Amino acid sequence: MQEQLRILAGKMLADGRAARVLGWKRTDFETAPEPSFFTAQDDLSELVYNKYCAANLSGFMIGAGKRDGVTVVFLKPCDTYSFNQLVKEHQIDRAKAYVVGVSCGGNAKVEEMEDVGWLERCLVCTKHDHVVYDELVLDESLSRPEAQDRFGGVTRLEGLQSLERYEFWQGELSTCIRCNACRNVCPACNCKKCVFDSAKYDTAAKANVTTFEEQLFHIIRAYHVAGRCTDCGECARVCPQDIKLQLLNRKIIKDINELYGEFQAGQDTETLGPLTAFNADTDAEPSIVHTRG
Amino acid sequence: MKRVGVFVCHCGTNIAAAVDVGEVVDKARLERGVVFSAEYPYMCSEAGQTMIANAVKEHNLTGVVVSACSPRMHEVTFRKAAAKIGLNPYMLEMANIREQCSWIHKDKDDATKKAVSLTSAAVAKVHLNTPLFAGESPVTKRALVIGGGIAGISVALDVADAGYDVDIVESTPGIGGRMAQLDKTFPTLDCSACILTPKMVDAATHDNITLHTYSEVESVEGFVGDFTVTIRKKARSVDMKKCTGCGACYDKCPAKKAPSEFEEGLSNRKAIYIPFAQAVPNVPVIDREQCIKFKTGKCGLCETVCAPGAIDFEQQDELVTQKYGAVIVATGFRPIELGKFGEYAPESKDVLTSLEFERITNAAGPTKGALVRLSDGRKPKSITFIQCVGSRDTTPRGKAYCSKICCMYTAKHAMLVKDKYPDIDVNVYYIDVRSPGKNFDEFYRRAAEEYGVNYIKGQVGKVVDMGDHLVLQAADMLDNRQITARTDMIVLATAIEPLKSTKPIASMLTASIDTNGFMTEAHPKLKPVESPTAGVFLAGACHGPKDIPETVAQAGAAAAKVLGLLSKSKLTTNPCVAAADELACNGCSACESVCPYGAIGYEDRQINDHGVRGNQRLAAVNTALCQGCGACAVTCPSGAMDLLGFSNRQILAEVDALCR
Amino acid sequence: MQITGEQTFTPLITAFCCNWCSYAGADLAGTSRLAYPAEVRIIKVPCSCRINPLFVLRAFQKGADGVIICGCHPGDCHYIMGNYYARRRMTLLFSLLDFMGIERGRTHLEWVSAAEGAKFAATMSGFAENIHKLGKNRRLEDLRCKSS
Amino acid sequence: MLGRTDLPNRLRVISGAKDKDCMKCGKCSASCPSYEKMDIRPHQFVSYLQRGDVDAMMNSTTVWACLCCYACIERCPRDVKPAQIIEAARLMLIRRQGDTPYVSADDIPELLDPDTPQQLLVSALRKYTK
Amino acid sequence: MVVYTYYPGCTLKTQAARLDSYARVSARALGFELEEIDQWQCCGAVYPLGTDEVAAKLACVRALMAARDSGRPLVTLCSACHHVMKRVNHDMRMDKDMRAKVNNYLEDEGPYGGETEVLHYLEVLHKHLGFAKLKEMVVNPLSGRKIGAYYGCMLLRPSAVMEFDDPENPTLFENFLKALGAEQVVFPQRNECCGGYISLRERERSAEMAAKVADSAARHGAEELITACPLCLYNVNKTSGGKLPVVYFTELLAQALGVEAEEEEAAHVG
Repeated sequence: MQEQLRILAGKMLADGRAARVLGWKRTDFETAPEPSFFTAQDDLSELVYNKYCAANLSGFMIGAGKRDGVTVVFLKPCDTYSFNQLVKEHQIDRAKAYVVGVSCGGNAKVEEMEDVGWLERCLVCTKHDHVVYDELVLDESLSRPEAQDRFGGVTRLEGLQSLERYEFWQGELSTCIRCNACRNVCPACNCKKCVFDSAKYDTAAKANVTTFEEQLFHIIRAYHVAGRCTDCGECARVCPQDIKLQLLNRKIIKDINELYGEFQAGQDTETLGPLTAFNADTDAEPSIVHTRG
Repeated sequence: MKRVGVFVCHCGTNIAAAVDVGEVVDKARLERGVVFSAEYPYMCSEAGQTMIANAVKEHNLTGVVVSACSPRMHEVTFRKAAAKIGLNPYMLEMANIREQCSWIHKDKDDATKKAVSLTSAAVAKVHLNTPLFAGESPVTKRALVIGGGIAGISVALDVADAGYDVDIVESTPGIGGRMAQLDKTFPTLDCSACILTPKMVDAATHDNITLHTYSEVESVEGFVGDFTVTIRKKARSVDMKKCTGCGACYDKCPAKKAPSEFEEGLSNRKAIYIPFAQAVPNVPVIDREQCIKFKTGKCGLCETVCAPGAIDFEQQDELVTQKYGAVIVATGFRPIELGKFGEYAPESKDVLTSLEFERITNAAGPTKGALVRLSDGRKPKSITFIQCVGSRDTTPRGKAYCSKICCMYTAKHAMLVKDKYPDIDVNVYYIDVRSPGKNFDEFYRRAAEEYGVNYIKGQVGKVVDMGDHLVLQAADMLDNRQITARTDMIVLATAIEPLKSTKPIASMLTASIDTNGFMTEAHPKLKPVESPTAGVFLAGACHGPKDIPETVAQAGAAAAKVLGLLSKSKLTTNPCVAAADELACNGCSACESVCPYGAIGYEDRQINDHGVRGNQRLAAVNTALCQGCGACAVTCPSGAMDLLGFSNRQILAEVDALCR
Repeated sequence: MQITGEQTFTPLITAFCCNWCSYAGADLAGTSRLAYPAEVRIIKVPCSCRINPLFVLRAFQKGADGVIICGCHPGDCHYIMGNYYARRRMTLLFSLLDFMGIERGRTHLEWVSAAEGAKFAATMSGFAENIHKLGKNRRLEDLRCKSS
Repeated sequence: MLGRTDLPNRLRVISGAKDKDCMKCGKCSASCPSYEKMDIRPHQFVSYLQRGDVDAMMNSTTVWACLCCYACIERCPRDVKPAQIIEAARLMLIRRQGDTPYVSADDIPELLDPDTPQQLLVSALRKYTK
Repeated sequence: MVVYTYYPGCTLKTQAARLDSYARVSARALGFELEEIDQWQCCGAVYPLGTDEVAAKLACVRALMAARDSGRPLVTLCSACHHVMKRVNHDMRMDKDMRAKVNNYLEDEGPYGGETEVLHYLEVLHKHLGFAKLKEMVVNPLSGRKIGAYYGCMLLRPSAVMEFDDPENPTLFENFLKALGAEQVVFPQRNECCGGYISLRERERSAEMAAKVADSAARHGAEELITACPLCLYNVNKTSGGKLPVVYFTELLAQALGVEAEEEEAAHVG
């Protein structure tokens, strides 16, 4: 597949259909290829595609759309949802993107440059098909790890006592070092100016001083991407402290699915998100939080 | 740093009895930026207001807090006072220490503590207040009425009589609407045409009214006071200026197979036609789908016989663009399709909708007023009316609402039949008889008591056409028996629904429709004739099922609202509107999708972000449309969108102060 | 009567009320002299849809023990649909807070019309009582913001 | 064991019907081919459930007269599903009685003829027995 | 040749095997094959209406699963089987609770989520083959025969689930007759009940109801009736005493196509 992608990219650059190619570039470590724009055919030998190519390239297309010419981008099935969502939010110029859907057999979890199994997101993956593409490069031989229940983690936590949940989150969030990696990698976190960097709200802070700030940051971040988060799992992947950030996003997704009907952000580019829509007759009252389970 | 003055009111003893006012005054002085604080028995009095004015001048105050009653009571009073002395009215805030403090808390310490806290929150907020200015927008002194039925005609006449220009856009060739199809009207049984026709003529001849018949609204731009509307005048194929209305054309037209819309398809009309004899305007139109000339190129008989030479086969649609200050939607209703109600045998010629029955009983109708079965021309010995066909039906084929007019028109129909033919057996199957209008119940009881109409409680289950008669099966719920009855004609009180064209019109106007497709009012109690979109008003059945008196009353109310709007030389807009920070806006459209008023649009604008220039897709608030709810401000993830007067920072400052 | 330290806890409650229904309902409670605890402090917003989750969290940060939100009844919103947005937003926010181990009883939403002064007072009394039972909010607090 | 007061709710659950939605239009009774054989008519059956009189429902002739032709369900403007209420009452009855109250297996041979389709036998047994 | 997975049902495998044979030979003549499910069990003949009747649906679910695994639609012939299959399938697709309960019972065999498309034989003719095509393949047009189509209850109601045709004004059966060259007679009682299972205990009552159907058809000019339901066939035939012959639709189809019931197939069951 890697070879096919190189050939495809080469042709697109050669005949001028594309100004650049967005893909994964080899680094000194096999387990850590990095997102990169390729503009010269000669550089394409550095283009790799393997199970370490975990980075979701959709977010980079925001910037690519502001440059001249078409950008070829390689997207795994799950990445296409982010891409679509960004198109819906007018962040990506669809006309200036040439989406090449690539097969995915799951991404490896890497710890200290060592392959230690599968990424959590790949174990619960539900996004097997590309929802947007101009061309597909498929490898039928790739097989995915056996699927687990995507909401299993959320459900288990829901089953705990309130105090146990609090303690769980204290345990998780107290390790947060506010490096902002989750925010920087998240395709949905594309605000020009984040509220946490704004002097307007008295929320700007470089480091967490109290436990409240960790909670505030992660609650508000989860909330700001609610209904827009495609559950791409990048935040959890890049967290240097291994905080289970996906649980926050998935909790909201699970609530949305249960309360307002199944919704998958990025499924298309038209449907209104669940927080920008409502159903006057059937929406649950917030008291449902108090009465259920 | 603002220089803030705090004024605490005793409100006689209303506040002073429960709150230690002096303590509030003293504590206020300790708040940041407070350079003056004082108390007064009645702050809202002339003397109290003077006290504020003097203090503002003397202490050079740039912000004022009045701790007194509810702002819903006196905010306007104090803001006017502030404006009088040259302070921007929005630099004044109130702390509600009466309704929400002194009147409910008996413990003086608690109440005082709370009053101090509420006052400090108001001080914290006023520090972040900025002068706000109500904008102004022009008002075009002309109204557009969409729909030429009794609702549209009534509004147009009321507005035109007050001296303003009004245009009526009507999609069919003539005005009059549903009412023109009716024979008699309840509960007085007066002739529909006799009261409607003069109104139609008035509308057509009024100096201030322009009729655009056979026309549709093509596009709408702008907002209250300043709408720009393009109207498509469909090609009539007849020159309205030349036509004398002699009727020679449709007398001679050989294409006579088109089902007549006006007669509900019960009879045919010509390809060139006027909808009915008293049509206004009395100018025919050519139905190009039916016309032999248009279909084959041959014929042209109408052209030959038209002495003034008004026939124009080459005529094209014409687009007219006009500015309006107000728009009134009066698009009306239609009976629902009964295709899915097979149990009532709607395909049978002797099973009629109520509107078809109106035409049968009308002297100008397809049977010339003779009450006969359409299948065999026999006079029926028995007529059965079935109520609630498709109304109050929550299944996908029906309408969940009550169509409201059916009970009364059925009583009318039953009575008219009995009046003319006492020998005909008339039965009405009903679920409930609803007759809450003026003289309505008396009317319905007359049908039963004086005219001997049988009312049977129970919905009909099935109707079967046996050829020379019909059979129905029903249950009399009060008698607890099942009925299998023979009858000769069945009239279905068919549910009514808004016209299909209502939806596109609503979306052009950014007005909303409900789940049933009816136009939504701005407030069910207090703004029943206004749509949520400023400058758009509602009249008649497009807003919900209505009878004629109610329609005319609503039309009058809408006209009053329109006149109130048009009489202004300009509009002041609410200054507490949303505004986007262009440096933070991402152009993601989330705010646009939650705005109930369509007040947010997007534009590509060049911005200068600390020297970096670039074109960006940015939210732009139309302040004339924005009502200031704040839905957009919360949906905006970057906080770019904010609400003036209730900004994020202001509310956070209040929170901080109250939680101290 | 001597009150022990534990019992002197008076909760701090922040109430967000929409201008058209709930704030008017609160005024009516006042006009009708219907008492509710003085710890309830009301902030007026144009519509329940103006309430940013950040406001709720900020109140907790600054020491509120409970946050209650009031709006027009569904279908009665002055801005047509604002309370429907608020309903979804707050449902998800409350659920997320619950998920993070913040006691459920500390957040509440109630629809109160301008005519429901009695309901307003009863709602506030009931909410304050619940907060009183829950005690001081210790799970969401910012120690720096504590007043001495 | 269910108490008496639980019976109406039990019946509601089994039937999956929405008795509260009924507006008493009588269209079910108007459509019913077995109306004359029923002592409690379809529309009344809904009222009985609203009132909670499950015993009367179970002891009615209605449960044996309903043919499950679904005409009432098809035509009901409120989607109440009267036949499902009747069926639920019948199910509760045969479950309580445990045995065939209406036809016993011994009677069957004499009721058959050479043309009797299997379908008749199976459906009758399903209706009359547990 | 197009192959469908086929569920014949009890009646058509025993007492009315001939009618099943007609269906198969006609299918072959029309270019499709009915492949019977291995080891099917009786559908129960009556759809279990109670929301707590889970076990009663298992036989159907197993047949539906077999069809799903075959990757083909499931074709039924008998109206009752079709009714029960279609509704159970609908439950499995739409009713979360019922799906969970049934799948609990199934354990290793499951889960099943209503993936199978359930088609009545007439729907195959209508939707897949097309009545126009059928008309072309008719060898012996039934010209001059005035036939009323008797739908009964099971095919049509509840229409929201059955989605067979307009429940009050159906046309599918009539169009079938038209394709066979017969003169169709529309009569008002065609969607009324024949009495169904009560004919076992209360023969007079079902006779009364069946007579209403037959009279209505006769009054509107029918000289014979067709039906898709073996129980309707039985009830109306019993009553009308041959005055108005009732024919199963596959028999009529075989006649028009000029095919005979296969001996061995008939013998095999007989």
